[in-house]
Amino acid sequence: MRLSPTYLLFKDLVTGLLITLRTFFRKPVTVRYPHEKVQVFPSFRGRHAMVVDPETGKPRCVACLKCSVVCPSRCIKIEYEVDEKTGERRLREYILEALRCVYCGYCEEVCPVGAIVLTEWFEYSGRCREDLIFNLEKLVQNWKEHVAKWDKEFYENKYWVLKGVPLKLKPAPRRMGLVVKIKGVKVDG
Amino acid sequence: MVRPDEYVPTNYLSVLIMVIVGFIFGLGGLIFGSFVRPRFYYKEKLVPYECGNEPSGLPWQKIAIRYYPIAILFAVFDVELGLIYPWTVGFSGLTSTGFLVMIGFLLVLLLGLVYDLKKGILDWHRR
Amino acid sequence: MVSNNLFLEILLILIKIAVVLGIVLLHAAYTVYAERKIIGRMQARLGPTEVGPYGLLQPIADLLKLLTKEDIIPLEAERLIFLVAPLIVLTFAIVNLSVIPFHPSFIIADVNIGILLILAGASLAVYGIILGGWSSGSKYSLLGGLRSAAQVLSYEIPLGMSLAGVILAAESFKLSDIVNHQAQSFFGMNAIPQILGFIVFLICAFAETNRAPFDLPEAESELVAGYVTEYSGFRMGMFFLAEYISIYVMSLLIVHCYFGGWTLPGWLLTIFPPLKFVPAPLILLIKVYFFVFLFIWVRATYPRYRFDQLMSMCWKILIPVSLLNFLIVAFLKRGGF
Amino acid sequence: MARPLFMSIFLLLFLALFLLLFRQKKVVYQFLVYLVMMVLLGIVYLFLGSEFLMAFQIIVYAGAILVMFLFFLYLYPEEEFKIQDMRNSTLIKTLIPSLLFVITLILILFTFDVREYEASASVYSVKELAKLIYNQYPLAIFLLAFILTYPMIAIYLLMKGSESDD
Repeated sequence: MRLSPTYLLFKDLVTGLLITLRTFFRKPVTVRYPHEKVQVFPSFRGRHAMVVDPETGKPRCVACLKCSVVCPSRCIKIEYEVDEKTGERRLREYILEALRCVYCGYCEEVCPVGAIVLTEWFEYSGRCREDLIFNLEKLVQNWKEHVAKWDKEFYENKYWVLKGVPLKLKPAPRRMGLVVKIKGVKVDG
Repeated sequence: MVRPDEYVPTNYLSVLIMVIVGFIFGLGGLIFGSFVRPRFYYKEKLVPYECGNEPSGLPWQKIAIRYYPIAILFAVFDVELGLIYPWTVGFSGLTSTGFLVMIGFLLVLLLGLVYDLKKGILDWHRR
Repeated sequence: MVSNNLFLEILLILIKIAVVLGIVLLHAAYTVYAERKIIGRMQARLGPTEVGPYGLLQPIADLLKLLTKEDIIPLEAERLIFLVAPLIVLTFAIVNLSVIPFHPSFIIADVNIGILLILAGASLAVYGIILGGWSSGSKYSLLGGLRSAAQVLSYEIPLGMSLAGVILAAESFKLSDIVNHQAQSFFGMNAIPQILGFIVFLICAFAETNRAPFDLPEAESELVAGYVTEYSGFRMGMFFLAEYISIYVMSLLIVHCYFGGWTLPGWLLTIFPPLKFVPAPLILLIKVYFFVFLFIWVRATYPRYRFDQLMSMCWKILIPVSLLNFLIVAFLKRGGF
Repeated sequence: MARPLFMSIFLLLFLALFLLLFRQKKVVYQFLVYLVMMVLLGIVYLFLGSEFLMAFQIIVYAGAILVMFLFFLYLYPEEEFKIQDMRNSTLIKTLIPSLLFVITLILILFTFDVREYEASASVYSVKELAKLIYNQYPLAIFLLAFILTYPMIAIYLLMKGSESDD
């Protein structure tokens, strides 16, 4: 048994009590969600959407299958048909199970045309599983709802690049290449 | 003073009533609840909880004997407490013999406790 | 022994009991709310806010929920004992209130052995815990009941031992006598000369009421809910009601035995005379509220003890220390102090 | 006037509890009946005028020694604590011990000589009791201390025995 004065006077116990007492008079950090809303960070990734071309009104997806291959939780399933003459792929159905999604954002990063995106919309839920398995129709609907929220012509986010936006409106490149100097030779890392 | 053959402890009446009231309070809540609460029983609901698994074997299984010494020690020290209490109340009327005998009594019991602690009765890990 | 007289007496007792039970049950219900609120604030949360203004109707909602919940009796349970166990615990928690004075002239049962009745009630309430755990027919309940029994039994001894020091100082089992003795003594409270006994009593009070950091029987992480695992609805509510009532009993005991009950120490009155006009129940209430707050405060602060640490602390530290406290008081009193 | 009534009630209760005790199938229920009897015995002490003895009876006998019995339920699995069914044995066999107890109780309760009251008045107050015990019978208290250390040594032997079993 230790017999030091700090042990006998319960110094560590009293310190603990004082810490909780100090927190007691602090302002609580709780946000009472339905009454007040949280500020969403610009890089937040929420509900999925399929970008629609404003000129043609069709989904941008070209069925290249990159997203479904790269998806770590394998929640994207794409059905397409190949045009016999031109060899062009045409999208028939795009099914995304939001229940299995881990919101890593690989799909939108890998997409060559910027078709599948993760929006900032976080307040979505469903009564049954089918509500949260998005097909093409729902994804397009998601995009339309998302666009309607913004008064700009195009929504732009500095974390993903929308094809067709004028270059000067685009933000600076996301990742600056690491410049490594090796004997006077410039190499982009 | 009342004759002992006519003595009835009337000041304990309120304790008795308190026991009855306490019992009725709990029972009344249960009976009142039985009118309003639902009854949808099926087998899975009535099975003892075992973190979702099927219960394996009977719950009444042999437990470590380490708990038993605590019961015995408790009985010993409870008797000791029962002997200390009249001593404390009658303290001012005690002669020096009466005073010293309780000190000796406590020291003997402390000796017994020290013996048990030295032998590791209350150590949970086997030596 | 006139029957008419007896009837009036019983009516008077019933009114007294109704007053005490009303006050204490209201307090117990709102202690649950206060506990959630205080622990919430101590963890920088808000606590209950939704039911009523500031969540003030939360205890009533809880009570209604408990009353209307399904009462499940497991198939393997010993039916009769399973049904009776929570009643035993609640009854003896309530009986303890009968010998505690709330005012110099307000006590339900003015008996000579007040403190002993509380100890007797505590030792009988253990059966509710042991039998409840044993009869549930679940392994968690069995272990929880066993642990709880071992814990409550062990901590009853230093509790009684430190109380013996208090009884020795006043030479009476009556709580009102103990309070009056403290008011006349030099320090005005037992907590200063019997500081060792007070600390031991405080620790044991936490353990006897199964509160954190000694809430081993209800250790969620290892034993699900201890002996209440199989209980549901109002039966579970009875266990928790008994716990909160016994918090008040223990706080009242601490205040009466160590802090002079409804009196203020004489030296404080000489330093600050206007305190003489504070009414007695208010003093008692403030002291009791402080200790109830301490119960909650400690729960928000300390982690749970391990079982072997709990046991060895009781037998290796608390019992020798409380014995030492008792011997010091005895020798001082014999020496004429 | 009220007292013989109460005493008769207690006697009948004891008799009923004894019969109940012997007709139980499981140890737990026997134990519960026994617990009720212990508490009832405390109340009988109260009617005999000794408050302290009631508290002692409930704290030590009902509170401590019966807990020791109860821990046995935990130590033994169900097959072993189911005892022999005693309900088929003759009623007379079960009645003998209960009647013995009740007769003893009657002898104690109803043959109390009022003339002895003055001599034994000291026992009614705990203070007088303490003076009597501790000033005049110190050797008995000291002997009790040594008797109480026996179980402490017995625990060690018990633990040693159980550990060598494993």
